[in-house]
Amino acid sequence: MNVKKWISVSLAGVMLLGTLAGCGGPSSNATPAPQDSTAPVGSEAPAPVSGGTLRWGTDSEPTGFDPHTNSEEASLRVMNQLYETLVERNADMTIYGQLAESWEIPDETTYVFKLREGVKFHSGREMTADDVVYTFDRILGKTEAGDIGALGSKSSYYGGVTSVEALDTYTVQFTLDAPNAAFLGNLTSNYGAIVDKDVIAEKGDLMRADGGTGPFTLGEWLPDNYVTVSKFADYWEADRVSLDGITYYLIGDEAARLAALRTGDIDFASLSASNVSAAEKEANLKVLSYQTNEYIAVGCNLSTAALQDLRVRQAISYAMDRDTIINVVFSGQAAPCSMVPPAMGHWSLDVSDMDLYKTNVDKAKELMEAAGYSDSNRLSLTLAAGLMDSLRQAAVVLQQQLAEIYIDLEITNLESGEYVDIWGKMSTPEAGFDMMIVNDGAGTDPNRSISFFFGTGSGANVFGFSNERIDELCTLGIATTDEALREEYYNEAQLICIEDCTKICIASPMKYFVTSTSVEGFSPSAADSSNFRDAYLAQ
Amino acid sequence: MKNYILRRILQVVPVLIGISILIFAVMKMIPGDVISGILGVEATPELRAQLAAKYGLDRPYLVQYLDWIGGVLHGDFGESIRTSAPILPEILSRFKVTAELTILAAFISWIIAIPLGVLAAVKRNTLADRFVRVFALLGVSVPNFALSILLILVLSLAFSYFPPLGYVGFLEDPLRNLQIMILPAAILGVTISGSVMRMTRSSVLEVLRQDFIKTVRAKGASERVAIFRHALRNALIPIITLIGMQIGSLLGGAVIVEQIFSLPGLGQMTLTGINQRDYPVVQGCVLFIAFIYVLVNLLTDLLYAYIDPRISYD
Amino acid sequence: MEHLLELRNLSIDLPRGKRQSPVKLVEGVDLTVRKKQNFGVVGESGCGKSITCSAIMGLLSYPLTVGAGSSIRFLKENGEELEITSLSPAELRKLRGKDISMIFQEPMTALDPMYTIEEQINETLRFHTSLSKPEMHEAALAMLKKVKIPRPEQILKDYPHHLSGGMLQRVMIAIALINNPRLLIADEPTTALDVTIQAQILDLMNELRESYDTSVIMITHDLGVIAETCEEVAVFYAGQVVEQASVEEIFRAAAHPYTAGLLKSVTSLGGEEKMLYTIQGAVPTAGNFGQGCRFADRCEYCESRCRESAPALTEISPGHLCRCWLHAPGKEAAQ
Amino acid sequence: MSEHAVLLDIQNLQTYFPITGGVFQKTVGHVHAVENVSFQIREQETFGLVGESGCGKSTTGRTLLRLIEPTAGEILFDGQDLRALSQDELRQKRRDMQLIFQNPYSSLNPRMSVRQLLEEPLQTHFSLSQKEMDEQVLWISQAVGIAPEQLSRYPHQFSGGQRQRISIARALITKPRFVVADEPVSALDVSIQAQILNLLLTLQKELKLSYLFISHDLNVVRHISNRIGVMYLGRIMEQGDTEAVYRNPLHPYTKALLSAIPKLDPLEEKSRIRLEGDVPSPADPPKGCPFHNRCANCMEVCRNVVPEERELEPGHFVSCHLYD
Amino acid sequence: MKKLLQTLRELWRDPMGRISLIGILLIILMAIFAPQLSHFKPDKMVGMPKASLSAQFWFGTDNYGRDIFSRIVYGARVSLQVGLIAVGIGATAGYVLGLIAGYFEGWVDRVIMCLMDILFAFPSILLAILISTVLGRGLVPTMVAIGIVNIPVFARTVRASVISAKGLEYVENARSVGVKTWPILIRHISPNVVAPFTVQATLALSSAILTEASMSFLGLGIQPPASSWGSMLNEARTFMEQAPWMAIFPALFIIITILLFNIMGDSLRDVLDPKLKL
Repeated sequence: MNVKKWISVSLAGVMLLGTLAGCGGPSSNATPAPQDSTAPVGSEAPAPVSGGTLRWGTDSEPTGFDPHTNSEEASLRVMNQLYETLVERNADMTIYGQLAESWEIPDETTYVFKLREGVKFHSGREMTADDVVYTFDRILGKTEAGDIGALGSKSSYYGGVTSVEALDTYTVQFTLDAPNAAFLGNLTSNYGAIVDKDVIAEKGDLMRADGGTGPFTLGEWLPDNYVTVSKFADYWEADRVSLDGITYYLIGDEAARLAALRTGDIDFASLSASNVSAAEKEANLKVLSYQTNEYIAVGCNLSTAALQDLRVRQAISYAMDRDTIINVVFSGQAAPCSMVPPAMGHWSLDVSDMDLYKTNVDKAKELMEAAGYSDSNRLSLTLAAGLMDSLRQAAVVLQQQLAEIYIDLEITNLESGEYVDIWGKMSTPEAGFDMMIVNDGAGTDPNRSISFFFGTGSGANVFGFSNERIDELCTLGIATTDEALREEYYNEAQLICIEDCTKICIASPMKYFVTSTSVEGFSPSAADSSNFRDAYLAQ
Repeated sequence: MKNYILRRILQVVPVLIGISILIFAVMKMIPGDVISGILGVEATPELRAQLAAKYGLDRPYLVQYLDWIGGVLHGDFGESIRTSAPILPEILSRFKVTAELTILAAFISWIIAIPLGVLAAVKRNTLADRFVRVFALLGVSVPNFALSILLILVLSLAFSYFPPLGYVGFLEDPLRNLQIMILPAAILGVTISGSVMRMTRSSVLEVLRQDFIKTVRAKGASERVAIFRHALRNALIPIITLIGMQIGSLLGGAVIVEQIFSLPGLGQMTLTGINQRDYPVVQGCVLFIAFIYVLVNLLTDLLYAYIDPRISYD
Repeated sequence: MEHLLELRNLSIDLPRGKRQSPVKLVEGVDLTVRKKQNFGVVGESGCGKSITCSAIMGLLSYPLTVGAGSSIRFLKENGEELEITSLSPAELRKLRGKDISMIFQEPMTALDPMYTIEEQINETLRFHTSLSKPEMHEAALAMLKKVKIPRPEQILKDYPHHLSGGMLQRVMIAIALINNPRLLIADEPTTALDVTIQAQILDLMNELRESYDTSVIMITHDLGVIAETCEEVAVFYAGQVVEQASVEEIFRAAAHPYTAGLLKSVTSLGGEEKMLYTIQGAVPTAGNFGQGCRFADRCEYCESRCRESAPALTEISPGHLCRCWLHAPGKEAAQ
Repeated sequence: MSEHAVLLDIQNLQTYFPITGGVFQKTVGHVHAVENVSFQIREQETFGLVGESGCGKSTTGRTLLRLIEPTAGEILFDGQDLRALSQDELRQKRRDMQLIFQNPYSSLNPRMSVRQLLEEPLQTHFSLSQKEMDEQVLWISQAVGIAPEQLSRYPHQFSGGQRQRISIARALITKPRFVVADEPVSALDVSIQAQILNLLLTLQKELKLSYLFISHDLNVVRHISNRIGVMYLGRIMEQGDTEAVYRNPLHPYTKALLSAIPKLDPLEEKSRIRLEGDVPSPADPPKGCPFHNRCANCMEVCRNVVPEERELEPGHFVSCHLYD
Repeated sequence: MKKLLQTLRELWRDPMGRISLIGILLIILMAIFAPQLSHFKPDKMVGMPKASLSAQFWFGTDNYGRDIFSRIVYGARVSLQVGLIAVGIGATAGYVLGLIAGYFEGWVDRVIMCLMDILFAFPSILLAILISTVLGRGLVPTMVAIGIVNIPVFARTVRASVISAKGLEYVENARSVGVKTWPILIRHISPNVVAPFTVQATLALSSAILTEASMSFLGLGIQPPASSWGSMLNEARTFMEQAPWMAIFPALFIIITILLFNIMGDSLRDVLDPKLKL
């Protein structure tokens, strides 16, 4: 009788729950069903095989694909496949021509680019100089769409561009109002992606449309579930691309992503440091990591009286034990850094033996007592933590460490709706918070990492930091293209910012991609973390 | 019957209006706004004003509300501020996912709950009764997100199984669709089945005490006929009322399960809308969910008349 | 065995948890019902008359059970003798609604509100006959005509809540008699009806007696109904039969003090005397009956013997049984 | 017939219950529960109201006490029209007029002890010291036959008969002048019925009460009432001295009702007037005399003209066209 | 008071009731004596992160190295506090609204019930999220949010029992004796309301703890360093593989507490509403 059947089913269900609760952790012993393709480990990479779709498990949902307005990582991973820029960076941060075959810099304020011929947009039309002109008109808000509110595009990236003209069908000339050493580097940003004006004319904007020249074209987008991109047949370097396409599956929960990797339902996903150690044990998975050019830092709201006192800010830096934070938050896989993280090579200052980077609780206490605080008169501060788990975990560790030096920290985890609003006001009392722990991208050029975050009045200088020497150094740094001279300026700037402790940089984490062993030909780096032109699936 | 439906709809109108006012007011009270979400760093005052004007957020609240409601009545829920995509089509396409999930879950909960409920009532105060009641309570007590994470982990480790990715509609590929939906629907169904089981048990017990059951037995009917042909049919009424009530908890549960199994449903859309302070999207979704809730309640009432001859709607 | 039904030493137990022994709600009941006889069972509420008759059909509701040593023998039409207490549920089911059927007190709640009258009549036929649908329709129609229901075609399609109390009781009688049972148990059939409707139902039952050779057990607390419909009467008090005789004998020469008392308080209703005759005190509750006669502390003629030991049901004159020391053999009947 | 003064004078009492329908729940019809009923009750007299279920006798009883608001008509209590009283005045007036309920199992609050049940009316109407209240409680409980040690017990610990005694004590503790007894003994066994009826009679003498005794049991009504009214479908068909009506019933319905009572003598020949059909629904009462569709000697006039009340013998009224 | 003792005694007799009573008592004691029970301060980093169960750390440590057992013990305080106060808000508001709607009927009843329908039409999780987003996150807003979500359920239960109580004969008896409206409400009607109300309260407690856990799961509930079982479970999500005990113990305690309240609700229903006991 069917009632009996149902009792057995529900009994099994209860048993399942019970056994799991009892056995205390399934991680080590269960060996997954063997993967059919046993890729030879350690032998030289098998010959590239064309075909197959890469299945990527992503952690968050893109909001749209307009390269000039969207900049969060979820959208970037897809846009990097659709769009290309005039020039691009190699892994060692040196610049090579992508859509531009070659370029000259006749004088400090003019750049002339010789475009590659025969490069086609996804609409099939050939890319010409006019398209480059239209692209920069759109970025600078000169098209009828007006100012499209691009995030950080105008003022810091291309503010200095006075004119963009097409000399002939395949040459474009840019003239700047003042010499800007970072201009060439800025062109590699996704904000510099060359777009197809016909698509914009037809669709109004590129949020859900594809006007690029990249190796893959935008396929289907089912919001909150998956996005597909497929190989662009007449891409100008089509022979280099062997993947048929990439499908981005949204799997919000990290444990679920790891599970999907293990069962082979996805080939590619990024995991946090703690889960990477579990992934390494799996025979059918391998881990690719690279030092990112991002860093986590804690900023002080200079409108808070207590934090205007340099001694308090330095005390905070001394009290901070970066090693514990790195162990707890990044499982030891991160490097202490200044506002120019190590990933930027020679520009980055070595902070390992700097006084302010060594934990010295007694000195911190002395400074706090000098500033008038003691056990009876403790300083209570409010701290806002950004969206990422790493920031929230770091905040908890920091709270613990600052408690030693008479500081009581009250933490609030912001969610995406409020974060940007409060972040923008962090130099004013309206923000409602004295400190904020943030995760910032230092960009690919030192000018970006210093002036954009520390230049008086510049876009990301939200904590109210202002120093004429820094402003002076920034203008000098941008004005000359002599690498050695720029390095000197930027090193001095770094020392001043570290000394000031308004924004105390903590560490720059590693980024992990866990892939199936069958994924070959993909080597991520800070400069280019989602280039799948050479990737392929070995059978 | 026509009068009854008309009266019920008249009763429903104030509720829907009330909901639209409430959700509109709530969205206005939420701190942080969508403009700074879009502009981010570049949020200079005149840029902010320009965008506010573009989305009509600078008009007085009453005008905004009437404009929105006017649109809704003509089937135009406006456009999402973040993705500027029209809202109603997206709500409808996503509703198909949530509807399928909740209907499947409700169906699973009934298949589990009603037979067990009847079993518990018939074999009252025996071991079976006690077991069923504990199982019902267990079902209700396990948070559905804990159960979901647990099952995903256990299935992947022990059986190296992961629910297929990439949602496909039931019509396009029924088998794959069911494979995707069965786990989340089962989890949602189990956590809901507890209350249905309890209701079935008490209403069957109630009916078994009625006089006509004794008459049926006096006519020579077997226990099976007395229970399934007579008792269960009469016990269906209170169970149907539970369907109306259940829809609320089903939709609530769906919000969570959709997030874990990343199903493109209405709950997920509402949650992202709230996070991104995308007012029209949240207002549209909540109003639509409320409309569904009210519709289901009306349908359950009409189901009464169909099942219980005593109720005749004048 | 030439009687239709013989109850010997029937007792009904109410279990009281594991440790205590069960309470005997009904004890030592002996009754015999002959073929085509109208047998009356009278007694006040809680005296066990109703559960005794439910036991006949094996319909005792949870948690009551038939006590050990009880015997209910029934004579089927084909002469076969059955011991009902030892029948399996399947055999019992064949009996119910075919050889023995029952009608109840509350007609308004006795029928399933979800099914039409026709469906509920057909159900009885389906259990016991293999008639086809049209044949069942004919049988149902004929039966409704027999119980004098106006517009039977329409009534068949109606639901129970469309009908009045009187109509519903007629339908119940139709259902009970449709398989022309040997025995019809009527449990207070007219108590819930108005007096004019009660009169109609009682007349109907008397008329039907001619056309069906069915014995009827009429259970009621109303002595007037007994006088109108029964030939022989058994009087129940506190779970025991205290007197059994022909209806004339009971009304003319009631032997047991309780029966006499009942009759006096009812007849005095019509009398001139303002103050009615009343039986003092109240019925003892099950479980604390004591070993003596259960009517002892309410009886005018109570003697010490009555409190010490319980009198047996003895025949004080042909066909007249009484359970009272006053009428034990060797003692003339007390007036 | 002792010439006591008229305590209660009811003139053309009407109680309609609205039936709602349609989309806006507006009233589409009325249930004519009580249709211009008139009668008087004298001091220390019992007026019996008898009729089958659904005839409106209970509604009449409750409407007198304004527990149900009447639609029309006058209720003169000691010359004062109760309908003119405000809610508060009416509440105080309840001290003089009480109601005894039919079902002893549901008319007493299970969570209150007998003492509390008896003290509630006193606390509501009088401000007595605890000692005075105890005296009153003791007096009334003795009067109805409840032992003092039973006062602290709860209703579910009593038998049906004893509970009805508590109900009566609760109604009489404020020494009312008029009591409506709505089927007080219908739920009891015969032997217990007799005890309660005797109690009501003794209390009537002691406290000089007048009763409105409502019942469907013609024998009980005959025994206890001085005058009776026979109701059918909201109207009084016949009223008069009890013995006059029982010995010489005038209205065909009364005749049929009396002949339907099962006789206690098995040998007596049963000549019975057969009443066919069912009571019509009070939602749309038939035109003319409400009994015409079941009346053996129904005439044309009965079908469309409502008979008025005529006094055929002193104090004996009947509403029937036979006596036009 | 006497009624309370009597109910507890009857609850004790029912085996399921006894289990729930003992269980809930234990959890309440655990919450009260949290400081004495726990070896370490809940948010102090005392051991190696993600250390498994050991003599020193009965339930192991979390990813910060904090002792999970102490956090569970302190978490009991937060979870119970949220449950009790949220249900308190919902119950009192619901009781008053239900009583008024039930007794006075007419347009008052229609207006109140219309408001309740509005709140009912929102799935509870969404309503809680919306309210806590408006009020900001943290302990108090979460309690208020769950409280508001519970109001309609109580209002409906109370209203239904008041309307059914008004129909009882002994209430009409009280009116016929001339008792005023207020004593009728107190003495005759509210005792009938208390039974279903108490059952509803225990069931609401279990659903409140469940809702708080779900809200924390969506990142909206309690803010660090305070932690309820729900937020502990949420934090443990990413470490399911390396430190499953971080998730198992909070999940177990949530399930057990809700189960106990549900069992108590069930047996309370049988004790207070004898009709169903059969």
